[in-house]
Amino acid sequence: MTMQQTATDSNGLVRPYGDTLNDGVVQFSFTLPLPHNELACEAARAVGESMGLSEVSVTCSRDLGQGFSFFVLYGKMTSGVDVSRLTVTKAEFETMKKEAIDRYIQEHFGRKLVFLGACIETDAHTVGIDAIMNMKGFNGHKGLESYHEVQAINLGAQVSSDDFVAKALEMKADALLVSQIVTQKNVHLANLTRLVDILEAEGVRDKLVLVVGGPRISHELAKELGYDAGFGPNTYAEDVASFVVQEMKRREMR
Amino acid sequence: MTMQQTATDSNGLVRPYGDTLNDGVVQFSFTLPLPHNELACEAARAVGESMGLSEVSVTCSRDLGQGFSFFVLYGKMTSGVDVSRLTVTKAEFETMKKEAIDRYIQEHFGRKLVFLGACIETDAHTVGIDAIMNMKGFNGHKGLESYHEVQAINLGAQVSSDDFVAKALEMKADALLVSQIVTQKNVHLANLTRLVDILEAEGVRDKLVLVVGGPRISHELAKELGYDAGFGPNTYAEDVASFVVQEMKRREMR
Amino acid sequence: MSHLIIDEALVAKARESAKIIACQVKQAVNGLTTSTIERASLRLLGIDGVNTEGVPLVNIVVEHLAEQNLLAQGALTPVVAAMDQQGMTAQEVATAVACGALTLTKSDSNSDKIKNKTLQLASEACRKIAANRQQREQLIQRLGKGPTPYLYLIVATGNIYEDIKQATAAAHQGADIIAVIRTTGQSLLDYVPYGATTEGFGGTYATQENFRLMRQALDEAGEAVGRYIYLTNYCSGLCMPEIAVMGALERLDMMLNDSMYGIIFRDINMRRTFLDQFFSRMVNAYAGIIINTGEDNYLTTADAYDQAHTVLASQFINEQFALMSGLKNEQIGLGHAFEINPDSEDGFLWEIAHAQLIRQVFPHAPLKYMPPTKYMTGNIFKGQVQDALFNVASVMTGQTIHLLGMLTEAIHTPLLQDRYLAVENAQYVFNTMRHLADEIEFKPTGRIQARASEVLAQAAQMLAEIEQIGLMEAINRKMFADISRQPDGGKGTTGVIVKAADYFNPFIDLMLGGASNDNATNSN
Amino acid sequence: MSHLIIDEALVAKARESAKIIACQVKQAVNGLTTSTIERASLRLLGIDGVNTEGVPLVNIVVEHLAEQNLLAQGALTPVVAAMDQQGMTAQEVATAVACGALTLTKSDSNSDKIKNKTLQLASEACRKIAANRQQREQLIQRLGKGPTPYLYLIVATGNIYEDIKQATAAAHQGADIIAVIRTTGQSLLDYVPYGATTEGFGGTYATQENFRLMRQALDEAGEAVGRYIYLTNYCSGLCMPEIAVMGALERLDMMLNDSMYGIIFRDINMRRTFLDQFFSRMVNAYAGIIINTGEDNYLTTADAYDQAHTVLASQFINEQFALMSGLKNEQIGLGHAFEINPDSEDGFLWEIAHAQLIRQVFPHAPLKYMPPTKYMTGNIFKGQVQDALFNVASVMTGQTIHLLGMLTEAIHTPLLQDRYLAVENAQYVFNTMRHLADEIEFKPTGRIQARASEVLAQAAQMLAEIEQIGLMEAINRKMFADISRQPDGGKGTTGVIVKAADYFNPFIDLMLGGASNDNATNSN
Ligand code: B12
Ligand code: B12
Ligand SMILES: Cc1ncc(COP(=O)(O)O)c(C=O)c1O
Ligand SMILES: Cc1ncc(COP(=O)(O)O)c(C=O)c1O
Repeated sequence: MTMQQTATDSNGLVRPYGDTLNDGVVQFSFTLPLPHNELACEAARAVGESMGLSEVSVTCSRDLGQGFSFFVLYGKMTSGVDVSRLTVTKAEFETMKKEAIDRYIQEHFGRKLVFLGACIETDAHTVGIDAIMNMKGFNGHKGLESYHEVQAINLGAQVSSDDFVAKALEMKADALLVSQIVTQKNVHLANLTRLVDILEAEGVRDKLVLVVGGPRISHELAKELGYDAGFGPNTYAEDVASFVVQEMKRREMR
Repeated sequence: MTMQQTATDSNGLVRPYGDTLNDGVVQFSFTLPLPHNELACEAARAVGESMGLSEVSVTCSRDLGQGFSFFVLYGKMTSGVDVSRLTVTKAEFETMKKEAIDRYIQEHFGRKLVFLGACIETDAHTVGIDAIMNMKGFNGHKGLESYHEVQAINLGAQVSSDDFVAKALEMKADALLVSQIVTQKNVHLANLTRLVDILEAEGVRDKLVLVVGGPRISHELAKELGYDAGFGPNTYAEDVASFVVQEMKRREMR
Repeated sequence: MSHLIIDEALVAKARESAKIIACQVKQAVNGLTTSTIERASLRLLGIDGVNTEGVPLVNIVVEHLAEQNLLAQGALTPVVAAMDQQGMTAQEVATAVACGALTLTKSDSNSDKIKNKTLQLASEACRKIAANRQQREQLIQRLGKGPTPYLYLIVATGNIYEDIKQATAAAHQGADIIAVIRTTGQSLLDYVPYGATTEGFGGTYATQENFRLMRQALDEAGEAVGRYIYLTNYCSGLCMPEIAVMGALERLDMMLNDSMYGIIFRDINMRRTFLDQFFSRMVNAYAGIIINTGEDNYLTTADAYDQAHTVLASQFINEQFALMSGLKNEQIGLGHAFEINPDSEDGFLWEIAHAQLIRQVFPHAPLKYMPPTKYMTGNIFKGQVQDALFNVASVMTGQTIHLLGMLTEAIHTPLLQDRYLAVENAQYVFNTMRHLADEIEFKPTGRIQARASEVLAQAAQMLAEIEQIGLMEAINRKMFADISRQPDGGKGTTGVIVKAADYFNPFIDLMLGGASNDNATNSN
Repeated sequence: MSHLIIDEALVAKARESAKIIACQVKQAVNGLTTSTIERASLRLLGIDGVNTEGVPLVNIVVEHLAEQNLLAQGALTPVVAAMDQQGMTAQEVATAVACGALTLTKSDSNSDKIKNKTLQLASEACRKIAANRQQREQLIQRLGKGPTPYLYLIVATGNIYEDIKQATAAAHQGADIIAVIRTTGQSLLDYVPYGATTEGFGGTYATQENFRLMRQALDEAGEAVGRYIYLTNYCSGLCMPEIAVMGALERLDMMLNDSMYGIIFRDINMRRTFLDQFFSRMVNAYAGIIINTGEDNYLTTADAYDQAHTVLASQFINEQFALMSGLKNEQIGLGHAFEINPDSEDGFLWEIAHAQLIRQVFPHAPLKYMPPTKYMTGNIFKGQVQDALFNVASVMTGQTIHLLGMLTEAIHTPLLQDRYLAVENAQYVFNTMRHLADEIEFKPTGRIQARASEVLAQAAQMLAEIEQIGLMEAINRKMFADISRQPDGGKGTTGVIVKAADYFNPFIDLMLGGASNDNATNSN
């Protein structure tokens, strides 16, 4: 059934659903830097109201000590969102199978493509990039190392952007696969921007396909940062490989 | 320490605290009547933004079937609440001990006071009113039956407002203790209003002290509905008894 | 399965006491019937619908018969006599009575002719029910069912159409059993509302049409998920027998049906309740419906540790009443609950002791295990953990019917997402601990064993005492749930009727015999 | 305590192999020292602080000595010689060297006079540490400590002052142990940052001042809650020995210190790591600090079921290295984790088998049990349940150091409220299941017993193999964590220095002897 048509309120807006259409029920929780007392509970309620919720009820309040209090609340969203206005930005490509990708490379490039991967700067989380590049792969999806027409080089973790770019030039990489897992204090934004800056300084940015992935990476974010694509959780080697080869073809890279 | 002064942002507003003052972190979750796909996730994010949150991230989305999707999100509240503007409405009385209450009644009224209690209309939850009225009490706080100067009559559950008022007149009750536990579809509001209407129709409303209690009853709500006081979770017999006797004195009832 | 050492002699003694207790009650109410038993019988005859004021025709006819002083002989024969004379269907007779066009008289209503016709009509009704029962068995045969503990979910929106949405979603999420919670207060209505309803508080009206709509939806869902989905409702309150009939006609699979709940928690008259539960369980038994008893409720008003033995004692009694009504052991879903104060040290050990004891005392009963409710709070995150430990206890002790705990128990009736999270919680725990029960043994010298033995001894002792004073007096003495009720008090007393010598109701003989093929119980 | 049947002969054999493996490594690195060991020694001598570029004086002095080709004899004697000649404190010497005012020379640096002076200064340093150790014991004596499993909480705001707020709140909520997580990347810095810091990513810089500030805050919190609060940090990365010294001087109570983690997870050179871990553990041992090993990390890159035996094998090796450095069994907090895929049937049974096996193989070790992390998701409600079952496993198998699982593990470093909910979860489970471990036995013919025996056999087998090929080759062959490292590769290789014949460092003899009163370990 197509809920979009049916599941909206009179103004065609979609609202959260508790147990009745458009009741707008939302659960939320947060901590306030206030000692635990009635006033703090009032403040919690006010927070809910300031978010445009009605019938806000504080179902739980706890003293966290040190002048902090924790709250669980329920409330009802009075407005709604216009789904017809929303757009999903995702990378333009369709995922092919391993074999198809190898064939595609033979047909369109007639040579092995070089994919260079790393988890850059201070980030030491290799499991993600390994899942994409190493033979073993992830959830039964083999990694890029297993592709005949791909030379997959995984530099591992904590690779400085400079070393990464140097290696890219040395290996004449066709695609750079960057991983960023740690996002605290938005450190990933700084790291990713730094890499792009260096690539542009070296004047090689448009000579290669640049993609980034990580649990909190979206395609939208990647584009904003100047990457060709971004990949989130549960990505597999075939996804990124499919994008890279189709993107190279689109950009008539040889 | 007095956090109110210290824990505010530059505009003196208090914001949710994640791990840094004024970071505004809020957790929330809800269901949308949309089939589970990227668009639904976008819609979820839009809901968060429409609540005035920034950096909204959907950390979990699940297909509930039937064209419904569930989401867990985190976001950051950009505004804040002005605690100095907030007021806590609570009943004006101070809680006395059982013995003190009995003495207070002897001194000021010189007779046993009649407290009539019930869980009215369709509501069948007696545990709450029993906790207040029955000998046994609650959490080691004896109930009104154990007070020498109080005649506590507990009519139990599902008492219609008419029967309740009739009994009140018959017993010449000084105070009516109403319990409402079920709040679904705001049935308690209807029930509580009905009772007040009948009391006024009978012209006895101001001849007695009328209080209501329940897990989702606040003093504020009670006042709005025309009750003298409202009591929430973890109320004990001495709380309500203290209020009643002090209120009777204030109103110079004899 | 892990095992406790159980004093079988003591179990036998307790069961014997319970049997005597049940017989005493049966004697005490022999020679009595109730208005709702008569209405139920008329429903079986095919009378349905309401008048313009929404009063069910069965109520009108029964009141009419009372006015005519004909009720004592049973409502069936006067109606059948009228059908015979007027050449009308039962429904037509009822309609005629309702609009005052027809007055029922004694006439030849207790002639053999009419009695025979009544018997025939009654057995037709029984065949309908037997057919439903067979259909259930065929569906289970074809679709199969989930592994135990079965996931039991409630819907309670107040609106049958919202309920259906939520129930279907729940089935897709993994529910094995769907219970439609009744609206508050219906249990005290002395009639059964009619038609599809969309307004209820804390639950949805139990009407035959609502039963039908939900049954249909769940049959579809069952086909979709490849698993038979059980439907449950409440056979409880002032209309137990009529709701039993409705459930039998609409192929419900389970019904909450307790021999004392109405007395204790709804202050319904004792005799009325004992009569109604007997008739209604007889219908449940014939329809192959599994009953769920309500001992869990005791622990919401009484302490789960101190009063654990009252739960066991009550289960022994409910078992005997059930067997008397023709229910098979596989149909007796005795209830208990995980309600020990979460703050008490070793509380989980006592929950295990209680659950495992009951599992072994009633080896064939599809035990109904209720989640923590009383000590749930507005802290939904702690609630998830309380429910997780409940799930652990259930799989560790091999429970059968597992009511899913809701993280929002203390806040509101379940939201769609609450139910999803509850299913996810239980499925994870059950799967990752699948064979834990086979792996562990309880130390024979341990605390768990000692606690179990203590509870059994207390229960046997309590039953011995009740055997002396009688069940009605025991209830009067607050022996269950800390609540006292007088034998002659309570609601619905007026509906208790003394049967005349010529009272005739063939359903009792027809149904007590059990359905034609006997092993065809909706068993686990 | 419930017990598994363990093949003690096999355990002895495995332990013997591990001992040989450790000795082989010790031989291989004999005659070597590292830049950070020398810097650590200078810190013990009292050199602290940084130059205007923020370079620590100890780094400057050690590099200076390298340039003068004096490092091979050890950093201590040349500095002491200068102190002697110039009548300066060690700090003054370092400052002078830093600003180029002083050049260190060989002079009489290996005369008996200087060696004696060095020895005296060194034993002074040791007395300081012994004093801290005694103070810890007195505080524990007076304040007492919580019951096991100890609640271990991390703070990781990046800002030491926010960390202090959160740590204090955590102590009030019930934490027994506070770990300040390090900022990402610090482990690869070849120097230790200086002073109080407020900027870090995913953690806070480990500096001596940060250690001091947190120690002070936790001592106050401990007084307030009437319970000694343990402080933990990371003795790991390129500066293991220096951080060990900082921890000893600032009375930390626990340090993450693994003999192979740096190699496997940070690609640090093998010899460097083996040398550093030996010296740092020696300091830990002397300071009465409990170490936490890092086997749990293997399960983040390798599968927790398939590779369970590699965890056990590594624990045997870590144990032997630890004993070599003078650590007592009560100081060896071997690590493991609850990381089996939550979707695998009976996964919980295998977790119990692993945890109980390790508990019995290392009866005196304060085992460090890590929560689920890898399979945590953005679904915080399911996360609460995963953490609840982890808590159940911990109390069922008598673990000692219990890292609290965070419902937001997959999302962000813990918020204040996440930590509160984690403590609440664990305290509820531990209390309600307090004596469960005493109550249950595992069936000798059961799956749990079989799995435990299998893992032990595999681990013994693996150790026998490593005994043949050597540990460095084993790591090269990906035998741990599915990660391969070359014996001569890795970071920090240049910091490995061949000792000269006249190398002199009295700390080894002074500390290996152990602290004056021997039973005074910070034991449980
Ligand atoms: C395993 C792990 C570790 C291991 C890493 C081992 C290793 N060699 O990788 C160890 C224990 C060493 C570790 C250490 C730390 N960790 Co860590 N760790 C995790 C953990 C538990 C799992 C991550 C993981 O392996 N996921 C599985 C993989 C397969 O998923 P994935 O990374 O998302 O990758 C998939 C997609 O994102 C995508 N993808 C990822 N990269 C790429 C790249 C490309 C090109 C493409 C196309 C796709 C792609 O495809 C992959 C497969 O589908 C997470 C918590 C969690 N459950 O997520 C914390 C977590 C990531 N760690 C965290 C932190 C803070 C740290 C530390 C900094 C803490 C500390 N100071 O000790 C340290 C230091 C590490 C450092 N310097 O960066 C935080 C990050 C918080 C934040 N949001 O910033 C987390 C979230 C835990 C927490 N809540 O605190 N960690
Ligand atoms: C016990 C219980 C029952 C028992 C009641 C037994 C009995 N004789 O009371 C049984 C099993 C019978 C029951 C049935 C139902 N229940 Co019920 N029940 C609960 C439960 C688990 C606990 C309530 C309780 O006893 N709390 C303990 C007492 C001590 O706390 P309290 O009531 O808040 O009272 C304190 C204060 O509020 C205050 N107070 C209360 N009253 C008064 C009065 C005065 C004058 C004063 C001064 C103070 C005061 O003082 C008390 C002591 O501090 C709650 C869930 C929960 N955990 O809260 C659901 C709950 C209240 N029930 C609920 C529902 C829907 C029902 C049913 C309608 C469902 C159904 N259709 O079957 C039925 C029908 C009952 C009816 N017709 O009303 C919902 C209500 C949802 C809502 N917000 O509307 C709840 C929240 C469960 C849920 N999430 O669905 N229930
Ligand atoms: C046997 C039984 N009947 C009925 C109910 C429901 O209550 P009510 O009487 O309001 O329908 C319960 C409680 O859940 C019960 O256990
Ligand atoms: C022994 C050990 N050292 C260090 C760390 C922390 O990693 P890092 O090297 O980034 O400090 C860990 C992982 O938690 C560990 O187990």
